[in-house]
Amino acid sequence: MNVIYFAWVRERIGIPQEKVETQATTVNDLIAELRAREERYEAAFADITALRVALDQELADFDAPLEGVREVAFFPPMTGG
Amino acid sequence: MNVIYFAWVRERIGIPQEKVETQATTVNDLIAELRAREERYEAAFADITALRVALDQELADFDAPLEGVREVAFFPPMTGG
Amino acid sequence: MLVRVQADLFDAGAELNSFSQGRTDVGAIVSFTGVVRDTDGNLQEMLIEHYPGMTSKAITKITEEAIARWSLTDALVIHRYGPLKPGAPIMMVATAAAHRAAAFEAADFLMDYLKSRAPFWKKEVTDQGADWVAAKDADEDALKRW
Amino acid sequence: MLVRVQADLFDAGAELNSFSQGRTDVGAIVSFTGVVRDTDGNLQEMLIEHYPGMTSKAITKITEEAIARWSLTDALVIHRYGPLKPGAPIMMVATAAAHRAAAFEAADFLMDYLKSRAPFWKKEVTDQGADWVAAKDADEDALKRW
Repeated sequence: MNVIYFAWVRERIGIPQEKVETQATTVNDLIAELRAREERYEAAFADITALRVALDQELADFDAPLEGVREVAFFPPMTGG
Repeated sequence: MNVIYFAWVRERIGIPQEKVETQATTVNDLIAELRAREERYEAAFADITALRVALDQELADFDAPLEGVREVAFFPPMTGG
Repeated sequence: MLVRVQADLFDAGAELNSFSQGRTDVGAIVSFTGVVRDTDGNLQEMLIEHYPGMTSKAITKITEEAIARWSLTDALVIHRYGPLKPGAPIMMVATAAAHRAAAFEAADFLMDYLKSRAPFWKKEVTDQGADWVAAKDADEDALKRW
Repeated sequence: MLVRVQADLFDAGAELNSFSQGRTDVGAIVSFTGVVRDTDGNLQEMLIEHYPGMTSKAITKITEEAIARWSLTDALVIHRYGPLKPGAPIMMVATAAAHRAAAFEAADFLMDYLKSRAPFWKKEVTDQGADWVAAKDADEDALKRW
């Protein structure tokens, strides 16, 4: 699964995207796995309320299932306009 | 006093403006004088709720005093924009 | 602040650009353009009459009120009179502010007030004849929002 | 409907004119232009990051919703990304409708949704360093109006 990071999430993790092999069934599970990896992931995902997630380029909830999903993106609340 | 007419008020009365010698003390008095003159004034002023008045180029009420006023304008509700 | 009352055609895009030009203290610019709409496909022209002595004064007063109330950086109003063809611009308003809410609200306010308080009267000429456009109760009611 | 996501500068006036061109079924055109604002006089540039795979899709969805809900004749959204200088246009929205209320409301709605639902992130670079612009609670709350 392709995992993409934007804005300060990208900066904290240090890379814009990566391939992740996972058995996680929900976004929350995936986040738990990533946080357990390294300090920089822990720093990025520490406060989930400051984050948003998109699954295959559609905004989603953190308890959404990952089955069939090819692209997960994490980012802070958007500031367009 | 200069009296000016716009839109269908002008069309009904048949002239865009005229000098009026009057002792009328309010707009209502002036209207009563004009209505008494001729049928075309009666036609223009028959329904006062369909009219607006400006005194010296400021919107005013029909019971406003005419003392010191140099220009009275009668017209239908505005349709700008 | 710029207020113009004119018979001539204006170029809304060029006016918007010159209004926006060279500002770094502004975050939001809203423009409104009113266009002669041919509702039933039989409009030949729209005639706009106005009260020359009062028009600029009335528009300036309304615009100054909008600038003060929404702390606008600037505002622009252009309104035409005379005979206009379908599709032609009748008037435009532009507002510049730090934030979008002020720019939107002030432009909306300006339109409501220009509609019912600036001395213009529209007459539509169709193949059936010519008729003065009646003021709508809804337009008068819209003023109560402010 | 026209949706464009681009790094290049755009000319808001020219876009407004080409959006408005040759329509006789429209009475009201509203435009909004967002500009890089230098609040404290020390902004060097604004960097706008976006999510290329999602941006156009998200904007198109929001714009289609606005067109349907307000029966717009047409709508336009242009949004830039990359480094932008103070005073530069960031984005614009334009709406065309028969009447002014629909054009105003739809543009206001589009701005609220683009602000919080289109995948852009702003970073301000000043002489004190660089900082991501925080989303405001008020922007999220603004969505509840619709």
